[in-house]
Formats: sequence, C-alpha cells, structure tokens
Amino acid sequence: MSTEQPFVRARDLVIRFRVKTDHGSRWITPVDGVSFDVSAGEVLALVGESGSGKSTLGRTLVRLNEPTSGSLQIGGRDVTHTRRSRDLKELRRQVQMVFQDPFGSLNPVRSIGQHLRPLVRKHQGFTGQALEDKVAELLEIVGLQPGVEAAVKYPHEMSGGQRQRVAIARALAVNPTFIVADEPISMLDVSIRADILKLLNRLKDAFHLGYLYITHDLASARYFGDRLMVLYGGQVMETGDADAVVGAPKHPYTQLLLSATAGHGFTRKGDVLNIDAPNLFEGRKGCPFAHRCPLVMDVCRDVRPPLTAVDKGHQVACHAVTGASVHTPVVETSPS
Amino acid sequence: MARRPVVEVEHLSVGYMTPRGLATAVDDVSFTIYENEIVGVVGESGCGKSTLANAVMRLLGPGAYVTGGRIRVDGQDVYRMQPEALRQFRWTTMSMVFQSAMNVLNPVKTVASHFEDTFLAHVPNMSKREIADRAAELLRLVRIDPSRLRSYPHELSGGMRQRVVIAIAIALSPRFVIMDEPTTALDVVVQRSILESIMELQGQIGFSVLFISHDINLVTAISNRVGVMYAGRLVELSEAAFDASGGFHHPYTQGLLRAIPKLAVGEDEIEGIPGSPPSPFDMPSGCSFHPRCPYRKPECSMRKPPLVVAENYQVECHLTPAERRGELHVH
Amino acid sequence: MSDQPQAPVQPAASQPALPQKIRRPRPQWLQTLARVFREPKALIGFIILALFILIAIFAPLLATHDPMQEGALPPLQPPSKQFLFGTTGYGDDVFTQWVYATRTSLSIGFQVAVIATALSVILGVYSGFKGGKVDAVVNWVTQVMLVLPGYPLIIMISSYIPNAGSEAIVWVLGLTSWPGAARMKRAQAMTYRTRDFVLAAKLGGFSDFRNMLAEVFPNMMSLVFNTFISMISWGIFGEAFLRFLGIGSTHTPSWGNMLNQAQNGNALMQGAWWWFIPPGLSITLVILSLTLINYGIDEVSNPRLQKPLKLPKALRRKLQAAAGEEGM
Amino acid sequence: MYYIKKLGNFILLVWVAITLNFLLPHLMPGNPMEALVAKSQGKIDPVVMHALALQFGINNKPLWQKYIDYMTQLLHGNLGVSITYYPVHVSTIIGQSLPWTIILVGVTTVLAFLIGTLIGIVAAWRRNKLFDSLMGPLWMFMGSVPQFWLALLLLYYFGFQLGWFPQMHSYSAGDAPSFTWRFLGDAVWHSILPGFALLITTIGGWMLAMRNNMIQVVSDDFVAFAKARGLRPWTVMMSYAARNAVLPSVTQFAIALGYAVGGQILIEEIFSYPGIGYQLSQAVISQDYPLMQGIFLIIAVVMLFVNFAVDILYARMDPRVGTEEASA
Amino acid sequence: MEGTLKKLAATAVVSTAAVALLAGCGGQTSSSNAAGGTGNGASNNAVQTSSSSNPPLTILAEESSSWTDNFNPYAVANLQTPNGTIYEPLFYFSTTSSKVYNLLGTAMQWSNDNKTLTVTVRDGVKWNDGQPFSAKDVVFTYNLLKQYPSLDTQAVWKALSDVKQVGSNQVEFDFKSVQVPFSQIVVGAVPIVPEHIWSKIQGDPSKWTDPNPVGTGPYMLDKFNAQTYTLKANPNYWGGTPAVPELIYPAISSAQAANLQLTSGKLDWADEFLQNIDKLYVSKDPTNRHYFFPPVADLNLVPNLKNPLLANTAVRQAMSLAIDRQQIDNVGEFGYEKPSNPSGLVLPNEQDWLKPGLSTTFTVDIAKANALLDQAGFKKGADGIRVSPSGQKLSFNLIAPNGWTDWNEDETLIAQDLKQIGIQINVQEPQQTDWSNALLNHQFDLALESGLFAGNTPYQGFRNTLYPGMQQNYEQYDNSVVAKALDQFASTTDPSTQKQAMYTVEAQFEKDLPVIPLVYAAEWSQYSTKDYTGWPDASNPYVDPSPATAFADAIVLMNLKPAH
Repeated sequence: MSTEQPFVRARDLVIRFRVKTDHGSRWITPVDGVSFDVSAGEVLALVGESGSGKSTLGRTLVRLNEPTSGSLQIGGRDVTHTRRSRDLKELRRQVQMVFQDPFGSLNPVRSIGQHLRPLVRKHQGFTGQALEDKVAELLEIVGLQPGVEAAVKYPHEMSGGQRQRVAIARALAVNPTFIVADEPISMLDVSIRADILKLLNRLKDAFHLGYLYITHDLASARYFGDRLMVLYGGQVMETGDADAVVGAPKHPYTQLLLSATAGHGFTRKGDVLNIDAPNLFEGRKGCPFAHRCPLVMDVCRDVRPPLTAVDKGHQVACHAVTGASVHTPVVETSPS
Repeated sequence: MARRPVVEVEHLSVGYMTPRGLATAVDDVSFTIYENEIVGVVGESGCGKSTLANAVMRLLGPGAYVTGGRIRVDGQDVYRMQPEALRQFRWTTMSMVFQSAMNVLNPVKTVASHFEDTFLAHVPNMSKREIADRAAELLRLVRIDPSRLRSYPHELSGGMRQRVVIAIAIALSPRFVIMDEPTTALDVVVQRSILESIMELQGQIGFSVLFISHDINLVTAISNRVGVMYAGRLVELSEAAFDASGGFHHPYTQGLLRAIPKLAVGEDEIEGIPGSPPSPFDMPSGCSFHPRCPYRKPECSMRKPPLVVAENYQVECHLTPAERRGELHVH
Repeated sequence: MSDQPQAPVQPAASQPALPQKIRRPRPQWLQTLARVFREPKALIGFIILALFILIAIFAPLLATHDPMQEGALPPLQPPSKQFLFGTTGYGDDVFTQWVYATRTSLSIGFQVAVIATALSVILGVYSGFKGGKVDAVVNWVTQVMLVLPGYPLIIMISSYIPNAGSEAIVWVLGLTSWPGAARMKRAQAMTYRTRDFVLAAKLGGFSDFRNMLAEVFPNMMSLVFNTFISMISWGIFGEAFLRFLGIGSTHTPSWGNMLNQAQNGNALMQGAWWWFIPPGLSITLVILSLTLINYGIDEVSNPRLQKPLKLPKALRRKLQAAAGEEGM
Repeated sequence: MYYIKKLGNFILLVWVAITLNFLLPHLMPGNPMEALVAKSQGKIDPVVMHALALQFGINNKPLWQKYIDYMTQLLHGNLGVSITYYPVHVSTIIGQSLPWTIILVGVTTVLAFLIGTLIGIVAAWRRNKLFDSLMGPLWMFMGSVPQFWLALLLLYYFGFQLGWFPQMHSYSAGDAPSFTWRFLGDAVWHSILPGFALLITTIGGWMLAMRNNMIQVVSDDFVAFAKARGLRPWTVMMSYAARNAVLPSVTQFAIALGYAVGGQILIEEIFSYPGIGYQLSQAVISQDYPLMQGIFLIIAVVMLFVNFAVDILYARMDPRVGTEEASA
Repeated sequence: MEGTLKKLAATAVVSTAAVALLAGCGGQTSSSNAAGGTGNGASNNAVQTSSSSNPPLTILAEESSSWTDNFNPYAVANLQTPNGTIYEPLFYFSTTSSKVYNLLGTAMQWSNDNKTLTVTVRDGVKWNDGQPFSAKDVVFTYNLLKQYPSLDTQAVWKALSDVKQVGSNQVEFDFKSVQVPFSQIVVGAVPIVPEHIWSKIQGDPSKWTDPNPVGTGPYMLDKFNAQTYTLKANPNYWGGTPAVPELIYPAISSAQAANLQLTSGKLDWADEFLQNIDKLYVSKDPTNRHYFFPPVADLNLVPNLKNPLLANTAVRQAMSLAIDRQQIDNVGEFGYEKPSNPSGLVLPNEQDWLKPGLSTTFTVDIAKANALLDQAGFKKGADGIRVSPSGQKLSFNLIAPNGWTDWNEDETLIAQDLKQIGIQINVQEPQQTDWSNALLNHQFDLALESGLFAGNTPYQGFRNTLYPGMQQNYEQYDNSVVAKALDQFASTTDPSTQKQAMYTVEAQFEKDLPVIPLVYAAEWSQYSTKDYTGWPDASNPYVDPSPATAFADAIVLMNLKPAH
C-alpha cells in the first residue's frame, strides 16, 4: 500500500434516499458513515450482499449519487458536492464505471463502433482514420480481435463476455485512472468470468489503473482485490488486506459469508439463519447485523460499534470482537 | 441396496423452432433418478438444462418440441398422458420449483390462496380449515411464520418467496421435485439457508430431486450425483465428490472448476475456458466441445464421442482418463 | 492463452479481416421493419395502404372527370362504364371525387400524424428523460388535456377558426391529440433515464440533450412508429368526424365531406348506395390497414408477443412415425 | 397516504378543469349575441339585441370578475342559465340528457369492455387456433368502421327499409319514463340500433388490447407455475392469466367510462337520442357558455372521479400499487 | 334556407325564433283598415266540433335534440313554435298574401295624423284556464313589455309612446312618430298574456319558464317530456274547437333524421328541405303527400359599394348578365327556388306592387356583359382577368357561411359564370358568425345573403336593404330618391300613394342593381292530406305554409278539416 495521498479518499460518507412505503415516505440510509482510501493502481474489493449499499457507494464515486454528508476526494479534489457539469465531466474523465449487466449497459441500437467513436473523439481528440484505428486498438486491448470487425457489430450479435469487454473498452476510451467495476462478472457464464477478471487485472498493470471492485463473491474479491472491505447495512463491518480478511475473518458477518460460500466449508448440516434484511431506515441504532448475529450482546442493539484496528491495516466493527477480550469463532471458517 | 427409479429419461431430444430452423436444445439425454436421490445438473447459460427441466415437467414453452426419446416419472410416460390425467399427475407425483422465485407467485393473490388453489385442484373436497392448517404447517416446515399466509408476494423478500414456493412444491407430497436454479438470484447467506431447508425437507419427507444450477460448487455440495450439460448434451454424470477438482472427468467440467476463483489463500491460479459455447445452428462436428478443449485429438472433431461408463461416473469423451487429466497432452 | 479468447474459435477470425469488406449489419429498426413485412397481417395492411397512397398520388391521372366542374353531370346515376362509382345528387362524378378525397384524407391523416407524433415525442421524451420541473409541468398539462373531452373540444376550437380549411383541421387535430401518446413516451423515456447505457453515456461526458437524441430516441423508434400510425388513423377519423359535422370547407373533396354531402343529399334514402359506400368503406379499409400494420409492429418489436413457430409438417410426421415405431 | 395524495391531486385537477372550462369559451372570439345575430342572419334590430343582451345577462365585466362570479355560483351549486334554452337552468338540461347518455353510452361501454375482454382472453388462450384467427381480423375490421357511417347504414336498413327498429328517440312518443317492464323494454328496444353501432365498433379495441396483454401474461412464470401445479385450465386462464392481464385495460376502461359521460355526438344526433353529447356540440356552436361550461364541468368531474375511483380500485386489484419503492 | 343550415344551424330553436321575429317584420298599413273584413278561417271550423275522434297531427317545426319545459312566449332564445297556437296576438298579417286575420283584435282605426291606432278587442274570449279575457289583458301585456325591456323582443316601445284602454273593449296605441308599417309588428307580433297569471310572477318575467302556459289560442299544453310534447284542443276557443284534437311535436335533432321521419310517413306537417322531394316523399303516396315552397325572399349577391370597382354600375350589370340563375336554381337549389325578378319584388306574392313595364325576367347575355365591361374600360389581362383603367384586377372574394351547402354550391356556380367575363371570384366559406360580422361591418367584397323581404307589402324589405343606415343595408346603398320614396310610403295609408312610391323604388332598383337578386328564397313545407285538408297551397296561399311560423300555425290549423 502506498503511503502517498490516496487517489480516492472517502470520509464518513452518508447517502440518504427517500422511499415510499405503506405508511408514507421515509428516509433510508443505504450508505451510512463509510470511510476508505484507494490509492492509484490499487484494487479495493467491496463485498456485501444486496442491500448492503455497495452499488450506491460505487455510483457515488462517479457522482451518479450525491453524498448527503461526509467528504469525498478524488484525485486530490473535493467532489463531495460538485454539481457544475464541467467539474463533473472532469471527474468522470478520471473515474469510469463498468456495469453489472452486459446486456443493459450497451445501447442495442448502436454498433460497437458507435459506442466508442464519440468517446475517443471527445476525450482523445482523434478523427478520421486515426479515430478508426484507435477504436480498433481499444477493442483489441480488451481482447476483441480484430478490432475493426468488432466495431461494426451490434451488441445483440455478441456474447455476454464480449459485451462486457466492450463495456470495459468504453471505460478505457476516456483514459481514466480509476474504474468502478460494479459486479462486472456476476452475470457472466462461469467459464468466461475468469477471463474478464484477468483482463481487468492486466489493464490494472498496463495502465496503472485503480479499481473499486464491487462484488458479493468473496472468492473473486480475494482474487482480484488488494484490499477488501465488507459492507453490511450500509456500514463497514470489516476491512483489511484481502488475504487477511478471507484467511482470518474477524467479524461474525464475514465469517458467516465465508461459511455460506458453497464448496468452502459448506456442509449438509447447519443452522438455518435469520435471513431478514437489515433495517436501513433512518433512526436505527446499534449494529445493523445485530438481529442476525450469533454473538449479539445488549450493547450491539444500542451502540454502533466503531471500526477498530485488530491488526495492521485490518479493522473490524464489532463489540464482540473488539470489546470483548477473547474472540471465539462460532462458525467453522477454515477453508478445506 | 435395490434402488427404485423414480425418473427415467431416455434419449430425450428437445428442439426449438426458430426462423432459421430447428435448434436442438437437448440432445439425446438419458439418465435415471432413484428414490430419495438428489441429482444435480450444471451447465452454462444456453446449455439446455432448463429446457430439460421443463421437458420433464411437460411444460415446454411455445415453439419448443420434444423431438425424440421418452420420459417416465413414477413409471408413467409423461408425454402419453391425457391432459386431465397430466393435470392430476402434476404436483401429486412431480412438482417443480422454478428458477425465478420472484415471478412465479401470482402478484394479485395472497400466499394462502396459492395454497388453496393448489389443494383444491387436486383434493376438491378439502375444507378451507384443513387447507389453512396444512398451509400453516407447510410454512412452518420451511421456517416461515404462518401469519405470512395473508401476505401478498411482493410483501415477501426474495428468500421468503422461494421458501413459500418450496412449501407449495411439497404440499402434496410428490415423489419427485424439480428445482430449476432455486437460489440463483439470492444472496449467498440466504442461498445457503434455503439449500439447508431443502436438504432438511428431503431428509424428513423423502423425495427425489432434479437440481439444476449453474454453480458447480453448489450442486456438488447438495447432490448425490452431478450431471454436466454442454451444448444440449449430458457430457458427464458422476457421483458427487466433495473434493471437487479430482472428482470430475470431462475436460469441460475440469475447465469450469479451474475458472472459479478459490477462497483458499494461495490458490491464485484461475483460467477461463477459451471461446464461447457453440450456437445451435453452428454445432461443431464430432464432440461439440472440441474447439474449446485443451486436450483435443484429431478424432474429437470427426466422431461423436462414446459414452464411457465407469463405476461411479459416466462421461462422453474420446480421451482416455489420463489424457483428460492432461497428463499426456501438454497444451 | 486466454487473453485473446475467441481468436482460435471464432469463425469470423478465420476470414481475412479487411476493413473494406466488413459486412455492415443493418441497424435493428431496419431489421424489425423487414420482419414486420414478413408478418402476413402487416403485409396485407401495407398492401392496402400502398394502394390508397398510389390512388392519392395519381389522383389527377385516375380521375375520369374534371373535379372542378360542379354539377355538370346527370345526378344520381348508378355506377356504369361512364361513371365508375355513379354520380352524386349534385351531378358530380363519385369516382373523381373519391380519388381526390383519398388524396385529401390521407394527406390530412399524415399531416396530423406528423404534428401529433412530433409533439408527443418532443414533450414526452424530453419530460420523461429530463424529469424535474419540466416534467412536472408537461405531465400536468398532459393530465389536464386528457381530462378535457376530445371531440367536443375539437369542435369548439374548430368552429372558431375562420374559413376552416384542411390546414385548420390538421392543426386542430394535431394539437389536441398528442397527450395520450406523450404520456406513453414519457413513461418509456423514464425507464431509459436510469438504464445503464444511458448512465454510461452520461459518464462519457455527453450532454443530456445528446444522450436523449443519440441513446434514448433510437430505442423508441417502434413506439414512435406505432404512434405515427395510430395518429394517421386518428387524423382520418377526426377529419371524417368534423367534416361530417359540417365543419370545414365543403369544397375540398375528402371522405368526410363526401359522407357529409351524401348524408345531406339523402343518398341512402334515395337508394344511392354508390354515393355513400365508397368514402365510408375507404375509411374502414385504410384504418384497418393501419391497425394491421401497428399490430404487426407490435408482434415483431415486442418479443413477448412473437408468434411461436410450428414444427414443419414433414418433421412432425417423421417424429410421429418414429414415435409409432417405438411404441410410445 | 396513497389515497390522500390521489384525492389531493383529484381536487387540484378538478379546479384546473373548472378554470379551463371557464377560460376556454371566453378566449374564443365572439359571444353568444354574435352567434345569435349570425343565426338570425343579422336581422335582429339593435334594440332587440339590447333586449336579448338583457335577457342573457351579457355584460362587459372584466374577466376576473366574471371568474369570481362563476366560481361563487358554482360553490352554490348553480351552473347558471342556458342561453339557447333561456331561461332554463343548465342543471335541468343536464339532468334531462345525462341519464340517457349514461344508459346508452355507459352501458355499451361496459358491455364492449366485457365482451371484448372476454373474446381477447379466449383468443389469447387459444392463440393461433381457429377462434383466434377468426376473431382477430373480424374485430379489427369492425373497429375500423367509422361509427357514424355504420350507424347510418343500420338506421337506413333496419330502421327505415325493414322497419324492425325505431328510427329515433330513447322511448316511444307518448310514453312517460317509468320503472315498468313495458317502458324498460321499450327503452331497450330504442337503444338497440345506436347501442349496436357503438358496441360493435368498440369491442375490437378491448379485444386486441386484452389479447396482447394476455399473450404477454401467459408467458409469465406464475402462469407456468400455475399450470405446473395442475390447476384446472379455467382457473389458470381466468384467475391467473386474465386476472393480471386485465389490469392495464382497467385504466383504459376508466378513461372510456369518463368519455362516455361526454356522450356520442354523432350517434345521438343520428338517432335523435336525447343525450348530452349532441347537447354539448350544439352548445359549443351556439356559444352557449353556461351550458357548455356546465357540460364540460360534468364531464371533467366525472372523468376525474372515474380516474380517482379506478386508482382506488386498481390499488385493490393490484396489491403492489402504492407500495413500490422509488428513490428521490 | 332552413334546410341548408344543417348541423351548423345550432339549436334550430334559435334560428326559428329569429324567423318568427321577422315573419312579422314586413307590412304596411294601407290594408289594415280593410283588415277587419277579411274572413277568419277559424270561424269556418266553428261548425264542426266532434273532433275528439279525429287522428292527431305529428308536426316538425324546428330541429332540436330535446325539448325544454319552457313556454314563455317572450323567451326569445326558446320561442317554441307552438306558442303561436297557445298564445295569440291581436292580428296576423299574412306574408304570402295580403290577408290580415283578426285574432284577439277585431278592428283597427288610425287617427291623429296616423299617429294613433285604436284596436277593438274581441268579446267573449276566455283564457284556457277559464278566466275571461279583456282589453285589460292587452294593456297589461304591452305595459309589461315597457316595464321589462328584456321582454320587448320586437322593440315595440321604440315606436310607441303609450298604450291605454279606451272604453270597455278598445285599446289605443300612441306612436312617437308616423310609422304606419311598423304597426303591423306592434299589433301583429306581440302575443297577449293573461294579467291574472303574469302579474303574479316574481321578478323578471323573461326569466320565467311558464311551464303551464295559459293562452287564448286554439291549443293548450297536454303532455310534456324532453322528446315529445303534445298539445290538445282548447275546448273554450273563441273560434270554435279545432278539427285536429291533438298535436304531437317530436324532438328531432337533425335534418337527416327529420327527412327519414318525413319520408317514412311519420310526420304530417313539416318544414324540411329535401332533395328530390317528388321521388323521395311525394311518390310514396301521391294522393296525400304534398309540398308547397312559396318564395318569401330574394337570395342576393351583395356587392360592397364602398369598393370602387363594385361601385361601378357597369360591373354589377355585367355580373348580373353573366350569372345563369336557372342553373343556380337547378343545380344549387334543386329546382326549388326560381330565378328572381329584376324589380327586387318577390313574385307572385307581391304581384300587385309590380310597376307595369319593368322587364319581367333576367337574361343571360355573356356578349352584352363583356361589351359593358369593355365599354367601361376593363381590359382582359393575360390571365383572362379584367383590369380596371387604374390597374386594379377585377378579382373579388365571395363569402357565404360554411356548411350552407346550397349556397356553397351557388358560390361555385357564380364563380364559374363570372370567370367567363373575366371576373375572378375567390370562393370563401367563413363560419356563420364571421360571415355575419363581415356583413355587419361591411368587410367583404361580395356576399351571398338572403334578405327576408317577405311581408304584407314590399316596403319593409326594400327599406331594410336600401335605406341608408339600416343594419341590413350591407352594401351601403345611398340613394336619396329611394329613401324619399320609402319615407313617403311609411307616412301614408293611401294605397295609390304607396304604389307610386313603390314603383319609384323598383325602377331605381332595376337600374342601379344595388344588390344582385339571384333566386327566390323559399319557405319549405310538406303536409299530408290523408287525415286533414285545407292546407295553404299555391292556389290558396292564405298564410305561410311552414309550421315554423308560429302565429300562422293557428290559422292553418283552424283551416283544416277532416279528410273523410
């Protein structure tokens, strides 16, 4: 990890939404006091199940969401409340996004070339034949050979993996320094996922790209992420070096997640767990995981546990872990 | 132990009629599921696994046709039943948990009325009271509070909906349940708890399961035997071996396993299978996997592979076991 | 290795990759249109419509009499070689009136459709995509417009336009018929607002206006086309309605005017069906053709409406035979 | 909360509609006097005109003053006095004609919806079978026929030539409305021709819409799941597929019901049916502001009320409504 | 023209109201002295009274989508025709003959230099509620109009200064100035209402709907509903019980529906415009079905005389010569409206007033028309359009109301005719209101307009059209000779003086062509003799035959006799 000024620096980010319910509209906080840094060329893997706020957080980095409070610095500039379209454009020149659904993230009526050409022209100033060459080159960089041929295709003529490659090429067309990859492989076939992950990895090295890699899959997070951050109910549960978090999870939720992952400590016996979603409504108290936690104590329901370092660069937010002197793992966690 | 077959699928082929002609989705698939057995089928999207499930249920959508073979469930040929007989056969003998738990419940009906409809369709003289009691009992079985009977589907979380569907599926104590990706859209933790429920129920009540999924780890964990489908064919059917990497025999299956990132620290090598599955209109000659196979031999592209049956597995492959493990062939 | 995953397997890769020879696929909407033409119902619709359009275009060539010479012929002649569709009670040739009426009615229909479609697209897409205050205002106006009763409003407006010629009718019909269509477009545009490809374009630094035009609008072509077709129907119906009520110039031959005249002239009471039937039947056929076309577009552009294909007979017979042998 | 919001929106829209009703006629050129002078071909003596102006209460108060007067009167439930039927109250005229419109147009609208929807259900359920391939084109054709044209054909053939049905009015002359079987029978007898013309031309729209919805719903998973559960086909068709497929039509039906209150101008005119549509068109042409405003008001209020009621009904029919999440 | 108003003619109620207003608007005084002697048709019927067994008559007088329960005879907006059979004026002046009918009045006498008119009121008349009628009711009625100007829809108090009772059965009308012809309106168009009812109305009587009308006429309201109402014979009618015991008035909303009813034989008396009437209507029952379309006015081509080109008499003469009036009759008006007379009179009604020696017919003479224009210096341009010496094109807009299909047809025919002599006509069809406003404000070149000249004498028609400052003088004709002649006519009751004055006007009219008469505008009427005879017809046009002429209806009905 670099010691210089991190490329992304988020402090106490809070994002609120208004939702309609049976009883009128209420505020929820899908992201609630999240702080993290990502350095240039580093991959931070953000792990959580649906409703944990990981996508909301990801979109905030490209400012598709505006934080309600806290601060967000990107590339050394505070972009927390940037609204001017020129400033937003500047931000998005540095930070790009790859979406989850390769079928939804490409416009079905535009050819691949039509997706890339305007971007390359706008951000890199190429025109004419040079533009065509650059587009083809981009496509070849992401593994679509020959690029000229891929450029004339329409999205529906491509497989999911190929589309995701185009989506990556589109992000690259802007020459970004950072990419938010929101579950980029979760909708792809298993046999293709590895190649996309490897492509992202290769681009990281080739262009010194930093990533926020959003996923619900611990294994791919460990594989691709340098560091790992586990989110639950909009709050950070645990964060640290990827191998450390997966290898020796401290937080009961991380442990649960790990144990539930099929093929790794999965047995045919076990307790059926409370699967209720976390409460996101404003005004909640305590630890969002308390209602499911096997180690729950009275304090957990009232006081939000602070994120506390348990090891170098390894932090956990849990009264049971940091408050109590002894931590007793309750769920089998050792990988086979 | 003399096992009684519950489901016998023989040389089943299913095709979809498209403007470009008939596309074969399931190609000459045969297997048997025995009493109380869970058979898992894995494969990537478009490999024909859902078509297989629907074909067994005789629920193929418009434009899809069984073009060969036969299916017997509990000894009865599903495709030779009259509509009324089929109607009564369904759910009493075989039921199905659909892929999209989100969408299989009628949005305008309560959970209770789903149970009501199901019971009344098969036990017309059942009283409302009995139905309510039985439904509550079933919900308790899948660990849902019976007060949820009054809820509408949209008021339930995805996990709960899937449990409700499972409860409905076992309502009439069928001998055989098809589960078509029952946990795909769910979070891992929820996924696990549902799988546990399924296994628990299966242990308690006793029924056979055809479990379809794209997640080979999951299938391996839950099934007695695991089938692997590729391009419409059942290329492998093996005893589930927990030690995953060693337990499978087809190069495709092995490729799938290699493509999955591992949790264990230190196992950092992952590798995708090159290329993509063939289009049904552009099937490679011989073994349909040969263009993507790292161990392919010349004959792979020339002849259909034979079915190799071993003690605890069967596989369709030209390669010898050693070749399949890549021991003789370095790519 | 797998950095270039499809290189060894993609059949395309084995062909020489010369840029000049690259097949440029037709854009999707063109393909959709081509498929619409293959839909038998829609094809019938297109043929009927084409016939009427041809009649409209070649009206001066087809007309058997001078359309300006009023009352020069013997009145109420039944159809004959000389008067293909007979003559009116005012001594005009019905066929001649009819071909010119086809021209007027169709062109009014098209013009109304252009105005209404344009308005509905501009207002609907813009407000749906943009959201916010603009949307609130447009949505309000739309709601109010939808609440006002259509035809009475039209009568009200058109009865105050001096010398209401075809243009006035076109404007009145065009300006009153956009709200329903705009609401549909707004709803669809709203769904695009949060679509990933639109967000991606936004992240690419493009303006909302550009994204609306380049990303959203092309995706709504089938809806736009649908609206356009419906609005032609509306225009033709509306014109007939107004002219039948006696609003607008009676000197422009149109189907509505012909019906109005036939009705005033007691055509049916005098047994002059040839005076009354052609305009009404023409309206019916053109509207039918438009309905068929719209229906075809629906069936083709909405995947959930696409017809399942049947197994070819030969294959079915073969399968049955095989099943028989097996004793299934 | 959902209902309160809907109610608030309802009241606001009613106010806008009332204000528009007030403004629209006043924005039009001319006034009732001019219209009357025109109708009398300009031969009313200026002194007489003064008498008329006195009778009609036409004055040159500023518009805002008139608006306040109008709103005050409205709040007292006073719709004013008609000019064409001076000094009869607008409410009397509406009370006299609205019931007939509701009976004829309302009933046919409901019937068309029921019949069309039912045919649509069956056609979709038996898609591409004989029933479907007959009903589709048949009702598409019927839906393309101009209503007034068909009405006239029916009138001339069945009313005039064959004399099977009455040619006009809603009940026989010399009868007084009463709740006797004889009278009701007579009223039904009189409504057959206009009702048939309305019915037969509107069934198609409902049928096609329902068929499309139904085909889409039939491919939904919950229908497959219902089939898989071995539910009886009737249950699957009605209580699963149709029950959900009808939801989009319900909103359309509300709009249709609302418009039904506006009457059917041409049908009412052709059959001299004492409905409100013809009354309105006449009011518009004679610039009878109070009558026009009164009828517009009734239409707008009924329209809005029906929309409101359907929103409520819809929420009952579709439990999902009103609880869906939307981020702000 | 009613038939042509079509759907646009609004609630026909309004238009008929206007017609009814005007029906009385013509007339003169000279014959009024003699009027008392004219036989009253009603008395003929007094003999036969056993009418209750006779069939009813179904009458269509006005198109309306529905009736409203309003029988106030002064509610102009809704002057339902039957008011003329329920309420009566003092006298009725026929418009199709010179007959004057004594109704509630039995005699008129001028005095005080033609400024005072004394009317003797009929004795023994009862209101249909049984109360006696007297001169007091007459005085009450006129004073009510004075008190409530909104009731004075005939503007009688514009001319009157006082109305008072003289003796037991006479009423004296004092005029502000000598206006002999206007007295026909004063005593011929004001229905008399009962004091014992109308004095008890709260507030403005014009706002009262009079749902149970009490009148002196031969009929009284029987049953009412919005679709149909019926009148029954008044058993106490002073003229005897009418032969027709019941009158049925169905509400019919359109001309087409009415035509259908008429040809189906469901109407006994109607005023419908119907093409091919012989085939459609008469031929179904030639012995019983009849029609009578008397001319009642001229349809004129009105030039705006403030337009310098149209002010040129030669241009108007040439136009008149080029227009084929027979074709307008045949094609535009279906042969129902004969070409007009050059004198401006409506013949044969006003035959008595025709100046001897005037040309009797218009002729078509293109050559002469061209010659006239050539002579006046209008030369044909390259496009065939003539140009004035000052370089202006002879190109005019011609307006007629939109939707009046026969006039619209006429417009085209005129345009075709005038093209032959190098005059270009741009046919325009503004909405009725705009057409009317254009005429009133004189913002037009040429217009089609039918002056309802018809009256007891030609005076009112000529005055309306030709007298400077009159509203209907759309063309803005100003000729002192004509004006003087009209003034002379109005100030005297002497027939020969009046005739000489009329001759002067006719001669000027023929010479100047201030408006170009085209064809006669006709009144439509169809009737069936199956049950009743005695209708006005060409051989005995005793009153206007249309059922839409309010007070005339009572006279027609009292003239009917059972056919068998």
